[in-house]
Amino acid sequence: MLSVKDLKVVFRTRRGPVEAVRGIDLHVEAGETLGIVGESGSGKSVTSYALLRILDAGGSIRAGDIVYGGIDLRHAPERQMADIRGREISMIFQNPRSALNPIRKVGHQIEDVLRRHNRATRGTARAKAIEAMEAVKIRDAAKRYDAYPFELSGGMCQRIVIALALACDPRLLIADEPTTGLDITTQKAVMDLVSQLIRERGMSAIVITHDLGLAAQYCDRIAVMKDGEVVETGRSVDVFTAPRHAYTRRLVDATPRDGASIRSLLPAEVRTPELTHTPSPEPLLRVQDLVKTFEGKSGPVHAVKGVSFTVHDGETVGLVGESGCGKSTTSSMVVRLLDPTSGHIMFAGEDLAKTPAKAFARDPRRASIQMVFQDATDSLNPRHSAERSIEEPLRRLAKLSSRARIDRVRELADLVGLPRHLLDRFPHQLSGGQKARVGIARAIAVNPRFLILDEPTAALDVSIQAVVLNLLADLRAKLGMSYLFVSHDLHVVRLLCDRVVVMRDGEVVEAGTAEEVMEHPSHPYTAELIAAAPRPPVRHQAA
Amino acid sequence: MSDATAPAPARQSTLGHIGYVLRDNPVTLVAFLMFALLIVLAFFGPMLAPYDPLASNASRALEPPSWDHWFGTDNLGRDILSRVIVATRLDLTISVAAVALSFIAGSVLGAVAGYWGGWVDAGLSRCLDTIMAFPLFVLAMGIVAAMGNTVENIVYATAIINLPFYARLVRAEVNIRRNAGFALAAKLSGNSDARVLALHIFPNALPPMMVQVSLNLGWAILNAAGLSFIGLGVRPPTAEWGIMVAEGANFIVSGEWWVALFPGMALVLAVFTFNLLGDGLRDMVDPRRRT
Amino acid sequence: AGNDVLVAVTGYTVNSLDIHRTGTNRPSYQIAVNCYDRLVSFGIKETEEGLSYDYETINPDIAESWTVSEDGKVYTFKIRQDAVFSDGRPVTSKDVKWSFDRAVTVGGFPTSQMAAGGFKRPDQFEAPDDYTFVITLDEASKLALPDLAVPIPMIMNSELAKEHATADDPWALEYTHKNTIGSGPFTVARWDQGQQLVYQRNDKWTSGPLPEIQRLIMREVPSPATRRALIERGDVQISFDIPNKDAAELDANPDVDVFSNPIENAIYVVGLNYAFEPFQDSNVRKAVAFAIPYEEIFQTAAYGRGKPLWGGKAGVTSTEWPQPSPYYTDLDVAKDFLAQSGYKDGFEVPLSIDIDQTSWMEPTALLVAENLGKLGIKVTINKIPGANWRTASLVEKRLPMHLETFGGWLNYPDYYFYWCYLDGHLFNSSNYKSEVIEELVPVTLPLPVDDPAWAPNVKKMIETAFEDIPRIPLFQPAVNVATHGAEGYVYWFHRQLEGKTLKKS
Amino acid sequence: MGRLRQISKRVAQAIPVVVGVVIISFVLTRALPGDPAVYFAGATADEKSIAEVRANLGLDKPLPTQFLYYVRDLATGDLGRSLSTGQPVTEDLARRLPASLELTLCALLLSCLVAIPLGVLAATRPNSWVDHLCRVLVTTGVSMPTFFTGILLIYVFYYLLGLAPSPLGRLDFIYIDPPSVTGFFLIDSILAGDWETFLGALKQLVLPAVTLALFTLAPIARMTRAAMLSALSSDFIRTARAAGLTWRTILFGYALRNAMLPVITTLGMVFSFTLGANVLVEKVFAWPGIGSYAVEALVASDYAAVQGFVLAMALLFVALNLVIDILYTLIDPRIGFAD
Ligand SMILES: Nc1ncnc2c1ncn2[C@@H]1O[C@H](COP(=O)(O)OP(=O)(O)OP(=O)(O)O)[C@@H](O)[C@H]1O
Ligand SMILES: Nc1ncnc2c1ncn2[C@@H]1O[C@H](COP(=O)(O)OP(=O)(O)OP(=O)(O)O)[C@@H](O)[C@H]1O
Ligand SMILES: [Mg+2]
Ligand SMILES: [Mg+2]
Repeated sequence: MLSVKDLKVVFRTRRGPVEAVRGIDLHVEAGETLGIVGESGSGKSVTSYALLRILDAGGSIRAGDIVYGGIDLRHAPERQMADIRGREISMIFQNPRSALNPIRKVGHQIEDVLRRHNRATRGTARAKAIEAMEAVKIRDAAKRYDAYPFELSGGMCQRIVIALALACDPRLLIADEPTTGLDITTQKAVMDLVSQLIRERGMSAIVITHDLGLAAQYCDRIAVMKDGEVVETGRSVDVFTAPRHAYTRRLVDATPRDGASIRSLLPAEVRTPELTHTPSPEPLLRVQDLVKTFEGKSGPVHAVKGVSFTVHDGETVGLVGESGCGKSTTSSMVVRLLDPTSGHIMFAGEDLAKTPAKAFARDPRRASIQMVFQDATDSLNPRHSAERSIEEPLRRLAKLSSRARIDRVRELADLVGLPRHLLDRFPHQLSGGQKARVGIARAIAVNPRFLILDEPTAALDVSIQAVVLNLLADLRAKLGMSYLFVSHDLHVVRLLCDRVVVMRDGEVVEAGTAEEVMEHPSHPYTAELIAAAPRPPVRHQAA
Repeated sequence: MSDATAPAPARQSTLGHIGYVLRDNPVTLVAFLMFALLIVLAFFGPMLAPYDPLASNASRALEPPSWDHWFGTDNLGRDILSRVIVATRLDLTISVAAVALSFIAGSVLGAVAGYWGGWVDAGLSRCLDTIMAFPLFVLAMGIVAAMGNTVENIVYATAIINLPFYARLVRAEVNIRRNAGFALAAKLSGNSDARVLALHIFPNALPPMMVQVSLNLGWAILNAAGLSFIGLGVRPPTAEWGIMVAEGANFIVSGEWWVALFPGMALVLAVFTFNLLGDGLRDMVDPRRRT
Repeated sequence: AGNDVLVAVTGYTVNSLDIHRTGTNRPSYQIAVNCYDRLVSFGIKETEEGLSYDYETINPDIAESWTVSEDGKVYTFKIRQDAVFSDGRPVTSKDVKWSFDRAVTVGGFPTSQMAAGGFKRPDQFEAPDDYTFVITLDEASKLALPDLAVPIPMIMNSELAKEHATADDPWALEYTHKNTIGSGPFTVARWDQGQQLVYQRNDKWTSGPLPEIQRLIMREVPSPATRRALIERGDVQISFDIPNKDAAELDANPDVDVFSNPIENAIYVVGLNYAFEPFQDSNVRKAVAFAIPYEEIFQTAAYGRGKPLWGGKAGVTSTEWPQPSPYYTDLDVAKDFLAQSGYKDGFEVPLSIDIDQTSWMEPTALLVAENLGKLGIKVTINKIPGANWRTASLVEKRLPMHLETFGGWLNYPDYYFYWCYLDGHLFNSSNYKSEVIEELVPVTLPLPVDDPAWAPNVKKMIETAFEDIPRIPLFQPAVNVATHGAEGYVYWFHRQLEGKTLKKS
Repeated sequence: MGRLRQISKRVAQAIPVVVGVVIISFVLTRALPGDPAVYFAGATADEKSIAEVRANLGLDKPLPTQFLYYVRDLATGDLGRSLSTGQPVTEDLARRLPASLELTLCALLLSCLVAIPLGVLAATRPNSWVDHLCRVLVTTGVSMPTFFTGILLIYVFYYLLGLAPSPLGRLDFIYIDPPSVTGFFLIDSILAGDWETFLGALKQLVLPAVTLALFTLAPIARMTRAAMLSALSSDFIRTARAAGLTWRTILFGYALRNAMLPVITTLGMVFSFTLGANVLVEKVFAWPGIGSYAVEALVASDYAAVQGFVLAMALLFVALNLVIDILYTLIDPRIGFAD
């Protein structure tokens, strides 16, 4: 149905041409779902844009053939392409909210497409649009018709995007990371919906994702991409259980899954024995009845409603929960960036909540509690080089001489595995993993006893995530730090944490050892979370 | 992408970066060349001017451009070329001083309001609104009329009417960054609020401010010229482009176009240069533009 | 525009239709002359510059005849019986009395101008019957009769005015501010403040031959360049009060006629303020007077329009006024004088000018500053906004060195001296005080010109003024008017455009 | 509903601004150097008549008392009487404001008609020669002092070529002002069905409006370009392209409408800025507007006129912001809900 041969895409950039896609071959049979996996920047999106010829300015198809149902898409006139887009081949994108025109009613946006492809007239458009919305299981579709994107939840927006894509009954659907940015439970609902619709309508589909687990669960075949090339194609189960290419193997290894250990995420070549850490029974941090109420525009927002938990010396505690449940707010209070409305933060026997957050910067205990932020890019000053960023706490908190600082920064760089020559780069010149390391180096620069990690790997590729998780585990063992690890990914939490605290709506619903909570969740919400996580097939440990 | 495969672009030197910005955009290059010319004229103008810009010569009044007087002479027989050249320094001084003043004051006020918010912010915003509620040129006129038309007062008036633009811009830029990760990280590193604001957040507001600065430099010159046009500008016989145009304007209809045209062209050229400079300046101070 | 409509442009704006009102500006005086009659008016004469008013001749206007008592104190006027106001009501001596009472009572400029002629109180005016009007002066003065021909003592329709008077406003100033209630050759048909004033001929006018034009439109165009373009292209027929430079150049255009009349009894001067210490030194004043580049100023500031007032013969031989001073440009002489003074090494002084008069003041100031610089006197030029100018220069008299101008409506030298050289008087911006002049002016002012004491007194005054030189005369300015397709322009001392003589050509 | 609340909040926010403007205008006028009493007492006034005038004007009272009187009069809608025009300030403003507004609005309209297409054109071809040319063109416009442009245009189009009518204000004297309904000659003449006057007024308007428009092209064009660029690079445009919508629909229906938000904000700023720049243009073209009124009042220390002018401007500004807010809510449904 669709076959792509030797596709090459080149971008003109400041530093000369960039070959984003370097000769790939793909084909999709009728009724088949093809998964394309690969890490960030491997050329997945560019490939999909090339198929529809909607590359950004500066990008062009350099070579290759794209044939869809006998039509040469590479050379088809623009007019014909415009007819094909949306009617024959359509596409859904990641981040549903920004994929919709923010100032146009969602119903009208669907109508625009319907009328563009003569699927509706002015008179019938509304009814048809509502029909399309109902098809993606939007309840009260007639009412939602007049809603603007900002009035809908993320999952709802993604359904609209899907409705938009499917409105004209295309025969091929391309989904580019359709669930990134969505909650884990919503993610499952959306993916289930997409696969159901594909099956019902007998469409073909290409699902692009960096999540191998997701691909394996929903696709018939998988193509693995790396650096603009397809390194391996095969049936999903085969690719997963018996990867042939070394890169595929690494990817499969790095995907967190049931029964994996933290070291097993790393490629076999670099695996070292896991260092052990032994939590002591001494409590280091005891959070008691922590409450935070924000003065919102429409009344108070109870972000955290009385949370209590304990972290022992040398222990790692996971804090899990859906988006918006109050994880970040809790960690901000513990790290003393935010004043709690009430409650106590007992740290090494003293109540930190007594010192206002404003004054804590000059508090002697500042150095002992540090934090690694969720978004590494956002947490680095764009005007400061990596060295300058790592140096900052040394300068302010440790008050080292400039010679000593340079030595210490190098030492830290080595410790977190950041090549020294990268130290004078600016954040935008570093990769995600490198930025994460800079962030970690900065946080551990002053030897804190307690480190809060607020989703430190959420923005990273699986292989980098694996490296970072191992790095954290090693540091914990070497430096004897305690962690509070905030995450929404239960698999990851289980790998790293000794104990888990599950939050929902600002309250703790369950707490216990990682094993216990994962294997025998006592609260239905926990069970739901665990069920929603994609479960890739287990790899045969033959290779 | 993993560390090993990450392309490792070498860090560019600052000069190399400036060179790139200039090569990348021909318009910016032209603007910078003209800017260099203006600077040279401002510094060495009095040495370069062929005649004394203040010396009158009634017998050669209102002569059209000739080999003696490239730009002709004005109604007192003064050499227009010399006056245009010498005026560069004063005009640049007025605009640079005014912009510097409003830049500093606006930055401080805007940063404080944007960072702490609350009633400081509300109070300041209302004050700025009040200033903006005046047609700004008229406000400048009022200030100069009330305080007297000296160069300093023109600078103050121009600074006051520019102030809201900086304050608002900085306020907005600071506001979106006050809870950015790097600001929080800086606090964790032991920086007090004031330090975070001054050393971490504020410098990041610089790129958009550079555009504003360059626009305002041009605008400040126009403003001074406008004040001169209605008789509230700098004092004669000081050479200043605005006054020269304003005076020359009366001669256009009688055919002595050169009296207004050349200073006018100098004025237009300078403002033009400043206006074009903005994007280039922004690209230069923005580290993200370096690759 | 039809054949009987004339369009004139000026750079000034009219702000009231009543000259008696506080705050009425100079351009508004034209209403007083075009829409109202007086008891008497000046005649018109032919000069080399075209038509001009004639100070020597006083013609009847509303008054058909008058007699003066032996002692010169009682003036009895007979009012013409056919004179009517524009609403048709006959003009009576009651109206004259009411108008005069008003002028001497409302205060401000009208009252002080009336006082100059000796008219100070309502009890000086009587209307024994409808057509007789009697004025009794405290003392005889040659200024009395001419002062009745200036714009101020205009005759208003008192009945109509009284209808609009209120307790707060007994003189109906509010009403006349926006309406004309005179018997003059024109009425105001339309007044769009800030834009235009449209005069409509008053067909009931009887004080002279009916004007040939039906309408006179006065357009306000602030930009002189635009005014010049308009007159050159013939889109308007008259451009009133044009800059000297335009006058010089428009003269060359064969389609355009330019009239440049030196303004009588007016002088542009450099004022040296006695309150500023160096200027108390007579050698310094003379040094300055010899350093001023008169010719260049006359050429650049006036483009040769007007009359030079320097380089006169030593010794005052005539009573002509203004007359050239004995000073001329000679830097060596100036240097000698300065060397003899207590300020050999010069000094610093600000030279103040009025923003509203920059067209002549600025080039003059620049040239003066340049030459004084050569003596070592460092001059900085200080522009003062119009509103502040009067306060600073005339009321507070605090400007050390400044440019000044005064023009007396009544064309006598002693009248000029009265305003400009007497201690404390408004236009004596130099704080000048001379025993001789203090003594001479009050006795000379009432004397008739043919009195034997008059000429010697005046000569003595002029001599003293030239010797002490607190005001250095530069030149006598001209009022320039360009016409393109109009004729009959008459120069008037009040420097306003009178419509009654105008016609299209 | 949210929007109504938003609007009333905006009005409430304007109150301190108006209070501030009242105070500043009072202080500013009293800080002016001239003594209006002397100025208006006339050419040959003496101490006594100056004192009389001063008492008449109420200037002999202490400043706080003067301020109280001023506020009291304001409360009754009395802006006082201008000394230099001799008219009540409200009348002056009522006559001159429409003249300025007509000029400014026409200039802005003209400017938008040119600048927005230019900006869109530049945004669709970023960094091409078209883009650079647009940039240079509009920058040249904003680099020319308005009075210089105005004089140049008059010289070329009226004096040399004779194409433009004489720069004599709003209407040549051969026409009669249309009966005043809105004060806008263009509209009033249409209402009166007087096409000749309409054409006459239009002709007078062309040069000053072009002068002003040239000056305002740059901010509008640049903002349009920037907003269009960012709109065109947003995700929803890609969605629209992938759905096969035509380029026209995408460009105008999707991108431009989103780009209008910042453009409207800019328009608001340009409008208030242009009202200030009017001062110079009005002087050059003898336009009987509010700008030239303000200059004269300021130079003459005409307190009531300056105060009235400033107040009128502030109210206009507040109204303008309201209009912009309403436009905003019309275009962007998010306003009034999320902040
Ligand atoms: N407009 C562009 N100009 C220059 N280079 C580009 C452009 N768009 C993409 N690229 C380059 O093409 C390569 C592939 O990008 P692409 O977006 O396809 O990656 P991806 O596999 O979709 O990654 P992700 O998972 O992060 O979405 C990257 O190296 C990127 O730098
Ligand atoms: N400054 C604030 N003002 C008002 N409400 C806030 C503020 N900060 C957070 N909230 C609200 O508090 C709740 C908890 O937010 P928090 O950021 O702690 O969630 P989270 O669990 O970290 O979510 P995520 O996984 O998306 O990061 C949310 O409903 C949020 O809207
Ligand atoms: Mg992608
Ligand atoms: Mg969070």
